[in-house]
Amino acid sequence: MTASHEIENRLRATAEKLLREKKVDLFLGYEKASLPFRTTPLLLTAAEEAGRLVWNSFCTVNLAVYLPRLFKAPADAREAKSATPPPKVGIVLKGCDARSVVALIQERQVPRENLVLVGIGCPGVVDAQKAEKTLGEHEALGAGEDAQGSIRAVVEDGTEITLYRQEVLADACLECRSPMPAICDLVLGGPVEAKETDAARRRAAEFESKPPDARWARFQEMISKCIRCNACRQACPMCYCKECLLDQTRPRLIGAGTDISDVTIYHLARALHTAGRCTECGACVRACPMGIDTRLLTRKLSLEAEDLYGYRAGQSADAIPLLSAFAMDDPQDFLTEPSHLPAASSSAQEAEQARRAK
Amino acid sequence: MTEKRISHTDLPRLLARLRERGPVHAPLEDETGDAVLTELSSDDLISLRYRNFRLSPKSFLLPQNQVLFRFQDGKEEEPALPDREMVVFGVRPCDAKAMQALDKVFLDGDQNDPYYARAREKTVVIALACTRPLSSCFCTSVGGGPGDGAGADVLALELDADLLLRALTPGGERLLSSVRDLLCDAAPSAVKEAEDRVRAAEEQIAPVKVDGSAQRLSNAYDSPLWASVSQKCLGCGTCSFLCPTCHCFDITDEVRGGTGRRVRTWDCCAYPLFTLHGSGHNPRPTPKERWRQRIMHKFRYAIENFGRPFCVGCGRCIRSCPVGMDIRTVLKEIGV
Amino acid sequence: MQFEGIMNQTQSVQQAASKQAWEPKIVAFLCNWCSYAGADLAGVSRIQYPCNVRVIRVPCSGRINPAFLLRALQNGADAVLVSGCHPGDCHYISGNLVARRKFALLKALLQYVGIEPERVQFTWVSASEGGRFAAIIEKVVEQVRKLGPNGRLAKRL
Amino acid sequence: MARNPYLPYPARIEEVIVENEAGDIKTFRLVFEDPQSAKEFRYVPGQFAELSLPGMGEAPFGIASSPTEADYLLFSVKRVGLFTTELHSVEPGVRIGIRGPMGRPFPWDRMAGKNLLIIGGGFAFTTLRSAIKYILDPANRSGFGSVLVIYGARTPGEFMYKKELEQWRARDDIAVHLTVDHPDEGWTQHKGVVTTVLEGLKPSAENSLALVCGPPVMIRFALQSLNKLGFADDAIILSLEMRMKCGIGKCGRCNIGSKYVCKDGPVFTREELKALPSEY
Repeated sequence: MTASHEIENRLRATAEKLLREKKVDLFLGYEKASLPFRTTPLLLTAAEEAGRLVWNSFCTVNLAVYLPRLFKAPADAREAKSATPPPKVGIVLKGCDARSVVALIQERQVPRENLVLVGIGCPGVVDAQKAEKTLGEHEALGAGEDAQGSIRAVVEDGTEITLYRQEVLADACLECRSPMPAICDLVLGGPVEAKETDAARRRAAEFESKPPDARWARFQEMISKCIRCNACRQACPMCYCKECLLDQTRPRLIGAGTDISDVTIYHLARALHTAGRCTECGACVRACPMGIDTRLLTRKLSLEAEDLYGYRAGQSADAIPLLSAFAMDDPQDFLTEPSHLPAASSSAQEAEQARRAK
Repeated sequence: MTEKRISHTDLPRLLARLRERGPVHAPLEDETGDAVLTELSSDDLISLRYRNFRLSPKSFLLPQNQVLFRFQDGKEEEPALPDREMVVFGVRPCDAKAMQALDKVFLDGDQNDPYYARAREKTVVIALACTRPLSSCFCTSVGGGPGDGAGADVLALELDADLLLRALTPGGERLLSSVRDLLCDAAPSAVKEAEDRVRAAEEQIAPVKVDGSAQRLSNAYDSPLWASVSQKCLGCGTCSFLCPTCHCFDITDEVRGGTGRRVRTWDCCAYPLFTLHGSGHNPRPTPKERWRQRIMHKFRYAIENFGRPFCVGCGRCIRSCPVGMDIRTVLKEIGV
Repeated sequence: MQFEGIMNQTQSVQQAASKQAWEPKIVAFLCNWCSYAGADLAGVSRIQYPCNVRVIRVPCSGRINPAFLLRALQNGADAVLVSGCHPGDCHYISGNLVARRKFALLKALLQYVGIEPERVQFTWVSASEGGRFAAIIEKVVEQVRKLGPNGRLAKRL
Repeated sequence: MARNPYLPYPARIEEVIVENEAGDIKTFRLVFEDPQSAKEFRYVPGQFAELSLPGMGEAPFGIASSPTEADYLLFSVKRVGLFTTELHSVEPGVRIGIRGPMGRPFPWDRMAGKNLLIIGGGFAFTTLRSAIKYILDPANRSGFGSVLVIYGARTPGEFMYKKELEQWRARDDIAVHLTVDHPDEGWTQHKGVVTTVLEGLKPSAENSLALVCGPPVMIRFALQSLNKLGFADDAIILSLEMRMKCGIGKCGRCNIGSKYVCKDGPVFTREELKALPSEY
């Protein structure tokens, strides 16, 4: 693993060069945020400001979320007339972020030829909420990481507290199987290997081992905290719909408030809409101001996609998206079959069944 | 004004007594260790270790979902409004201050809002002064402070072994006198110590320049900076929904067959649908205009209308922004 | 407009609900070309089956957005049934095959969070299978009757 | 205790009149179910109200009738969105909720004794009808100077209130000029945009106020012409359209600058609008 400050230096030099040589109009990276354990996205256009870029374990935002809006097709002819040509964009990508870019390319939301993808092997990012919880009653006033990757926090009285990395990494990172970007134009730093590969499966199995009533109770308890702020949706690179099904008013699909039934449908429908598209970056979880583990649902769907169809989102830009494709022999043992033979069987029906038997 | 004193060990008795009058909401830790204002039942142990709650207590006055009335066989039926007094214990001064701001909107208009008015009338707010502000706090720059009780009925100040209680409104006086057998007078030295603690807290809070924001923002309306500061905004409503002063709402009908309800629900100016006309026209079509509206509303329009910013410096929007945006930085960049 | 039509129909199912003894309400989304014709055949052949099903005709099972089914359940349906053409018979070549993946995932997810799997059911019924349609409805109604009313996803207004 | 401002007055749709050839503008004549409501609902031309159908929500509409028409309310509604589509589908006899009256009306105290120039375009003529009806009432007419109305529409079939326009044209205490973009056979009046008519007629700005309601493009050009004719910004009165919910200045939706269109408007002078952000 290459130390993060070394990668940071290379990142700044790379961005500076790309901007200076006009290979890109815009470079998407991270800069220091005002609070510890966080960074904030930086949309860089001036080469001389490349020094603002940072790379560390707090670079949590999945920057791919900004791509669809940069390449949004004009809404109408009038807009098309005044539209500027699509920009060339450089972007920093972790393994999961790169999968999002792949999925966006698959879904024709971003043109590959306009992108310069700067990949970084990712050793996982810190979940700020977890880190803050770990400090208990203290508040960090500053945070950083040492060469071993441990997270150091400076609290009110100036004491430095070391946080065990595994304890503060985002859940999605603990479950990550592909920390290396699957697609990129250049890689900064050395390769990173995934530690555990079945963590997600174990977590899903653990939940699944509970009886249905307990699962339902847990699910309801968790989402009862939801305030419908839409942060999970807005932070997701795959939620780029011009008008979200859950927002539409003609007709209104679900109520606007936090009635538990509406919240339930919100989360189920949102998860289903990311099925086969979710690249498991965990942006939704980290965006949630209420600490809801939205990946409870998306994790399961990703596993189903893999088990049923051998499909993992964001693996190949040439692949047909999971739900746009099919195979004749896709499993269908979930279908309802009659428990007895049809009561009145006509000759046409027999012929039909005979045809089917062949 | 005299301060009353009660020991931390007697606090449960006081809360139990208050529960005889009506529901009492106080900070309880949930399974994740977060303090949440929860309705107390007999044996709950309250926690005073929190700095503030994730959600602002505005929902006691302006619930996220409020049934305005019900439809029954084509006729409207008004819901029964609460008639029992409720106590909310442990509200931080910033959030109490925010209630005072909300009063300006819902009580000082030409038409009072009957739902808000009743909730406000029936809610006794006991604020708890801060001794350990967070680095994202900036209440002192927007007219508040860690020991400011404005908006609350009673202010509680923490000492090692005791809690000092100061009634700020007639409602607060009534509340304290209903439990006066549990209280004793606080010694002047105790009051001084509590005030020193608040002062120490005040000194920890870094100032943000907000004075004169209305004037400066009126000059900055056409600034190109709005486009750049709004660039990374995702357009979620986290900041608004957590904000103790944000109060915009939507009204929708939920009906099945002939019965249902008209509900008002929180809404947010960051959403494109907020201003979208039926015709398709949108007066605030991009994040640039919507961000500007948010800042302008809080730091200019509110000052012009109500003489105060609609921001109490609680810092929730800073802590919870999914992309780490900081309203203090934005104000600075825009030249406030 | 199609969508609005579906929603209005779903709501009229609601209105039809009475407050008497509970009877399962099943909303069936049937594809226009096979299953709807199959249901029609069951009717003209005078095959008896329980009257707990309300049919919504859709152009193709591929038209079904999982959100329609959630919406029906939220509005008080005790179960939903989607039926399309048998694989290979789709009027649009592969609408039912694409849909099959969505349905598998929806069913798995609902089961995962603790919804009874019988609340959402999928099947294929061809235009000539009136008997099969009736038998499926019988089975679904019987299962849902055993489960009782849909208490989990229904919204209480 | 004051009435709950969120609770609509129950009313019934007595009559539905299709106003235009395209059929997408209808006028609804409403009568309160309870005479007490009619007494409480006291309005002045220029104000609006929220109409609601149970389950379909609410939407704001300018009141097209005049308080001088005592027994009913008129609302002219163009079919554009969810609520208006639903409203267009209802038949007379249906129960409808009305909340209001809301907003600041036309400045009647300032209009007293003045010559009035009324410029309208297309569907936005509703509250102008209310104003004209009010002015022409025998009890009120002498309180105003001359009244000049210029009303433009795309085609002759698109004018609203056609019968009344004819009646007004026959009177000598009001001048009504109609103009269309696309005349049909038999059209004898003006052709072209309202500004052409306006600049041709050259009404004096002296002791005059202009009421302007119409689509944004028309307003933009009308304002230029009025400028040329010497109308001061505070002599030009406009009415804004904005998305609204509560109608009483709480919900924040119609907020423009430090104003709320629902309670500080919808009627503004041009001078007042110039001081606001152009977010409308």
